[in-house]
Amino acid sequence: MAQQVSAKEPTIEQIAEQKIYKQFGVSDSEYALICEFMGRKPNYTEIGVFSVMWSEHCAYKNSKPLLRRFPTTGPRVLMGPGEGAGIVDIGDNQAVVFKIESHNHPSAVEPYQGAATGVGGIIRDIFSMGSRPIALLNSLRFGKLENDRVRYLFEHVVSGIAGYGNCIGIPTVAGEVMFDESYEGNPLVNAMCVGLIDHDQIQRGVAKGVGNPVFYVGPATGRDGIHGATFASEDLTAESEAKRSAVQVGDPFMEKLVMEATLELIASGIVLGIQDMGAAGLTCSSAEMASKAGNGMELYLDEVPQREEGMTAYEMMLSESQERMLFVTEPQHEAQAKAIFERWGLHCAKVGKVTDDGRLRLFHKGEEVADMPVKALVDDCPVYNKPSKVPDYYLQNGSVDTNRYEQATDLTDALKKVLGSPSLASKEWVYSQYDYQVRTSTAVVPGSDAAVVTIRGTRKALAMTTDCNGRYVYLDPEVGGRIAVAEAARNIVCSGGEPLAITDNLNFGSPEKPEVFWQMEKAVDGMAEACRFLETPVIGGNVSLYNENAKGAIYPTPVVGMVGLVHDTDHITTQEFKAEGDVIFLLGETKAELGGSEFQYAVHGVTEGRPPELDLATEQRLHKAVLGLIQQGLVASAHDLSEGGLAAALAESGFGRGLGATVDFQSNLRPDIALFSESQSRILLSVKPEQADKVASSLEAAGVPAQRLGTVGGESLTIKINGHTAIAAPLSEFRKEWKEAIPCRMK
Amino acid sequence: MKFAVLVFPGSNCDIDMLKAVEDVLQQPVDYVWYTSTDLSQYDAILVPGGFSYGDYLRCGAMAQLAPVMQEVRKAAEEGKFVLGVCNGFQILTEAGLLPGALIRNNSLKFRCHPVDLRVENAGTGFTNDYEQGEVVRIPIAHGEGNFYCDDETLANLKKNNQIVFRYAGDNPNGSVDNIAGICNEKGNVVGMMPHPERAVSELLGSKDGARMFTSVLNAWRERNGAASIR
Amino acid sequence: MKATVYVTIKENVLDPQGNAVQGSLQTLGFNEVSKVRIGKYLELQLDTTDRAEAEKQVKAMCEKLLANTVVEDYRFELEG
Amino acid sequence: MKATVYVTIKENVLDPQGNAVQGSLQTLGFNEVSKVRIGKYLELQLDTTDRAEAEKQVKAMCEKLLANTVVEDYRFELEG
Ligand SMILES: Nc1ncnc2c1ncn2[C@@H]1O[C@H](COP(=O)(O)OP(=O)(O)O)[C@@H](O)[C@H]1O
Ligand SMILES: [Mg+2]
Repeated sequence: MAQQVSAKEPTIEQIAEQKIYKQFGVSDSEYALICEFMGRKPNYTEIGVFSVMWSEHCAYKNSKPLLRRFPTTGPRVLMGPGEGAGIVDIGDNQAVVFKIESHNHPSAVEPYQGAATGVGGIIRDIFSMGSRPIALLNSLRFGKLENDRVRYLFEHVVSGIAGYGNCIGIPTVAGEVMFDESYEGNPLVNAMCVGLIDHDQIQRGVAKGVGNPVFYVGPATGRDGIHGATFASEDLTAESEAKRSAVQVGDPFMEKLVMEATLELIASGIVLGIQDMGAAGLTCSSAEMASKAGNGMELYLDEVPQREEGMTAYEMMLSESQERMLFVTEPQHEAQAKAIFERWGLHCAKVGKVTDDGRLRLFHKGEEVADMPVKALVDDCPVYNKPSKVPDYYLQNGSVDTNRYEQATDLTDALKKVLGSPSLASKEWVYSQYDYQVRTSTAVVPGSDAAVVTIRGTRKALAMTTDCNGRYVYLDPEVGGRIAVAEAARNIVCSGGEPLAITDNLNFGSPEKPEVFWQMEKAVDGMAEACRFLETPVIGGNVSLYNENAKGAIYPTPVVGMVGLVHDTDHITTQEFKAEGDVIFLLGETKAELGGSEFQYAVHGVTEGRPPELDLATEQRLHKAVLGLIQQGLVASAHDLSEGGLAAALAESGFGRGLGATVDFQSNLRPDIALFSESQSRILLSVKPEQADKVASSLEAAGVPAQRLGTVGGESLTIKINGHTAIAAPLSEFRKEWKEAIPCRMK
Repeated sequence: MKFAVLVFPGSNCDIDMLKAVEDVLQQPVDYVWYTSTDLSQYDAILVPGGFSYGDYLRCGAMAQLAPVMQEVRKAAEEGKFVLGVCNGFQILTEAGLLPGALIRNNSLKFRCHPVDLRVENAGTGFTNDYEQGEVVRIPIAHGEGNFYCDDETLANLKKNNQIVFRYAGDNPNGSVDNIAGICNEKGNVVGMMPHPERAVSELLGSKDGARMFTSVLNAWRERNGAASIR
Repeated sequence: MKATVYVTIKENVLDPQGNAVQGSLQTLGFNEVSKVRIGKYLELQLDTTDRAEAEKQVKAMCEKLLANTVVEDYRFELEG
Repeated sequence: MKATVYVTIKENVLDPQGNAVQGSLQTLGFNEVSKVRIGKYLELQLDTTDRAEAEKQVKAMCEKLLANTVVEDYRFELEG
């Protein structure tokens, strides 16, 4: 065994004596365990490979026990967590593939490239399954826009997402953006990709067939994204260190070529196993592919295309250069594979071989530079059950009375404030930078509850959304987790879809903090319960921990990405009012629930108390009833009530076609609470007047409370409660606040 | 009538263009690779949008040099119908088949949204199904659609009736004289930034783009003495 | 041999990016900046030692690909 | 005074544009081009005659706005 490749690398003994492994995030006990699995002490390359395989990102060592609580199976689930992405059957031999992934920390450092490479990475996860990517979504969190750095991050994250998605030609159809101090310095950038596949094309990342060659395709490897902290920096000057690791730069044009070539290769039927090189690049893809097949792998690092001179084994194994894939085929298919890539102007290099010894062995410059047991790398990372503790803030919030605020007198003004709050305001500034129509299948473009993408050659369509209200989760992680799933499902239903399954991105602070771990635990419990009840299993996801800034952890933000099936394009429904005279119904019950609301934040400047409650049986009844009405063609518009409550929902429904509304309803609640409470399980419907009675009686039969609020029409929004005018102003005034909130701040 | 949809590395509206021809016209249509050196079997050449060569260096700069462009030049000279949309328009200007250039939007941002277009020349092969002066709604999606030409070129465009579409509402990118699309002097080569292939059905929000396709079929049938489908 | 190519937007063509940068510099308080023009800057590594040949080649590359002479001017330097 | 600022992608950072341009130059038959790096080039007109002051200002502009020092290097020249 070669001790080292470069004179600068610490020796085996130095690693042990000076505990250099700690700089890689490997603990003393983990190091001891690694030595045990290895039967000796690891060298620099080996400890590097172990450290990334045993990182939270790859091994889920702090979150695995929690992830096991999710339901992951269901009659439609073809592939659950474990591969690049999950897969759900949608009939006719077709299936939908989707997954979400975070790029929070890279985006905090270099927002454009961080966001761009986040998008690039999740797209690779989808097409490496053999699936054609058809849509992108993103879920973003930033600090307040009053801060210069926040505006810089926001501007460049959005243009990075746009830059990558637009260039590769996959429409970015939906997403969410929220602003809160809690995310200052630690933005969240989660990207989701949805793809389509025929059942018989499904690929897996397995290194099948002992003796088969392993191929590398994509651009050359550079010293990109090798984590700074993993350097044994003692004998490195600042200059040489700066040279070593570089920010990952996305090349969407390259990925477009790799995507088309890969899909063509897979369609040719000669691929035995394929996986993208995502986090931890060559290390993770080779070890995982070998592990899943129960095999081993040899890699000849001199054959790896290299962008820079003098790269070491360690650097090649840990590089996160983008747009690269690894695949296995039989030797006789090599020429065919090469020809496919060459047609797309790409080269593939034979870099390794599948072996039967269960080991990952690396060769460089004529020497064996690493030899590690695959199982130890992939499966044997210790799993930790972190201590958990109920945070003080949670206990204190239990006694906060969220009805104690002085009643807002000018409710028209309050609605303007709420609509002008950047979290709730129009996101047109964001999505008009995204090409949301390329591939000409986007039937519902950004701006409605969920996006809808049609499936060519069928009458089916897919509805998709991402949702999470971090404030609710912060105030009560279990209820907040439940709401995140329920709200996603409600959005799907309002668009005419049947919720199918979710992918989730668990964005939390440091799990070393018992209070944060408690948030994780409770949020997962809430989500898992909702998923079970609503029959939307978790088919994949991602965990992003250590999201902290100087003031502490971010709000716990477990983002839910959900996909639903619209059985017939005739069922596609949007939130906007359609015609004068249509009757407006409010479904569900409004309670005095201001905790965590946008009103509480925008008008009273606080986030406190308990979030709204959520009863899953009530939620499900609502979904079934609304979907039934939509499928019978009785619904003109449907809009889920969320941030900003009833008042915001009425205004938003009007903005699409500039249709006002006149509403007059009875309520026992104080007017400001009745209008801005964020009680869950509520939907605003508008229906043709001649169908109003039918709708009312069918809702009654379904046991869904429904109030006839008033009618669509006119140029004003007028809301009366118990006969008294609470809100009245031209719709255009509200629209102005809502539409200009973000562009004004970004000038 | 037989259509070719050119495919360059990085084209991504090729599929949209192909679908539009199939759905609107039910006419035969093929993808034609950028290395092709024979377009003789096609009656119309469609240069789709996207990001050929990543739009690196300059939009359309590298695609303009692809082997197939020689054949496009030939086809244009022969009077065949050539339509460039978005990146396709950029490629046609870079190739010198249409005058002017497309530079960065004055907002410096990519913009994706529907726009109102006024049909300024309903006499071209691609616009004969529209009324002169009619306003239609078609989406744009570009970061570099700001049409620029010098005064002399602009005067010529006007004189020869080469301005095919103008933005009827807000000018979304800063184009000279609100120009959204132009044609060559003969009128058989048209380039435009908005995407007619994205406006061919109610599900997509507008059908106003479909008549670009019916127009060219009519023009071709008239030219070949067949009955038009009007 | 190394060639450095400078591609700038023509004097009479609007340069939205340059104007935007000037605007931002102003808001950052750099008021003494009265004009900004932005161009491209390309470094080409050429495997040749024949200066005259290199000159010819680079000119051809500029005309064919590196600059769009409808809106851009170019100049270049050879070195080594 | 005139300042010319050159902003280039750091040596070890991927330059997708440069690579693509090199690729297409190769297919055009300019085989002697072995490497292309693309950067930005800015001409600033400064209303000042104080060279030392200009130097300080331009450096500040580069750090704050003109270059993204996470991925780019810059250098500049003053003239006049
Ligand atoms: N929060 C989560 N919920 C459910 N499954 C998860 C979650 N996080 C990760 N997974 C699953 O664990 C597997 C490994 O995840 P990951 O390492 O992120 O995949 P990749 O290698 O594609 O980056 C994937 O199948 C992923 O879907
Ligand atoms: Mg992956």
